[in-house]
Amino acid sequence: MEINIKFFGKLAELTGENELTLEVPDETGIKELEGRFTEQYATWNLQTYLVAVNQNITEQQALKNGDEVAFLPPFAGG
Amino acid sequence: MEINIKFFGKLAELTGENELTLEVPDETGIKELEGRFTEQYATWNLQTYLVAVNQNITEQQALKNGDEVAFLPPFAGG
Amino acid sequence: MKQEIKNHFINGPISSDFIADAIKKHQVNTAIGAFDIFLGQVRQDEIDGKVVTGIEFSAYEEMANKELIKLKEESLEKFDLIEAHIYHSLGSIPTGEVCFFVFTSSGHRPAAFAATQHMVNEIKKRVPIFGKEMLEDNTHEWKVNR
Amino acid sequence: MKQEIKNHFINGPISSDFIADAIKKHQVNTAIGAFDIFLGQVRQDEIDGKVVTGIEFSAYEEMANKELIKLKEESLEKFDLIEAHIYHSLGSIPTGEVCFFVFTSSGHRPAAFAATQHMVNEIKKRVPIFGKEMLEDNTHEWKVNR
Repeated sequence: MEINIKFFGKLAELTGENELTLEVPDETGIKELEGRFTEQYATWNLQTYLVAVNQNITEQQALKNGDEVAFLPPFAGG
Repeated sequence: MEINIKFFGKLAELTGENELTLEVPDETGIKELEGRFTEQYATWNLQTYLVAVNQNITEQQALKNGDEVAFLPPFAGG
Repeated sequence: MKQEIKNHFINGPISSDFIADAIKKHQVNTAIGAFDIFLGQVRQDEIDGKVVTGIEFSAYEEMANKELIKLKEESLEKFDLIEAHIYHSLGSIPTGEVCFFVFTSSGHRPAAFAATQHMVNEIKKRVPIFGKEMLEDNTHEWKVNR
Repeated sequence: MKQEIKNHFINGPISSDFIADAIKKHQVNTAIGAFDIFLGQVRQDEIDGKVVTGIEFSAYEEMANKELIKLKEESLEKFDLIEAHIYHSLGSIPTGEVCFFVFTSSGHRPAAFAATQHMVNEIKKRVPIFGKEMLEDNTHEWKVNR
């Protein structure tokens, strides 16, 4: 299935990407994406972030085809 | 002695005066002024007000020559 | 940055340009992180079924100015403020116009929030300003803060 | 008078003219007696002895706009508000410039005061806006709301 990934702020800086589209196995969840990023990007596992799926913050793990998964570092608005 | 009287808001309307200078006996206090206004102005004794002497709100009665005595109806600023 | 403005009174309504200028003028201080601005506007209330068309404000100006300076100094001391300003209209203010403007700034937001509220509440209680509510039938009522 | 502005973001600093226009535009409602306006300004802080020269803001805009609309609707319901507006800057905002503007109006002052504070606090917690603090030596730090 296809997952759209978004990185913001410090995580966009760390990965060098704002957006990625990944083709992943059907059973892939948030944990599998995090495992992949930990291997791919140095210091990923030291980062603090929330995860939003389709623009809602969630702790749910499962993903489905076409989901938009955003990794959100600490907020700094205001 | 000479006392400068100021009326504001509803009291200026009631008395028809913003300012008065009164020549009064030396022992005159706030109470004597109020007695005088009660006789002079209909409904004076029904009014709610604070008294300021030389621009400070006070409950003190005594006055001295040259004092500025203001009669202040309820505040409406803001 | 403690700035003393002796005359807090403005004849007629307070314009949005006046408010914008006040913001612009005080923005230069780079220690400021937060502004809180309160505006009081003349409401088209009904009194005994009659519509209010405006308020005519008057004040015991010398005493009011002293009291406002005291209140600003108190507030600058009590809260962690950088600046504090107060303006009030005198004369006839039609409904829908701003008659009261309180402006505070601070490094962080809690001080500005707390100080603006404190100043607005205290002005209503402590400062000799009087208001005649003008009604549609050309009668009036004297306004009383509660 | 519930008015939905879908785009809460402004590129660059929020000018005092923009703020004045917002006041002017919303003043026409004669049920309004009180406005409370919060402005957030970029502070010239020091981080590890280095002076902050500005903040570069970015946002997850689609999610942030949804969250801001939800927050306004919640606030209009929870408080006795007439209007509520929120604007935030994106891009590079130098110190001494306004980057955040929250504006509420109500019949009487307690609602506007309470709602503006609530909205400011919630935005800091709930809305995905990110800030890079630019330092004088051209390094940067990622800002974190506490």
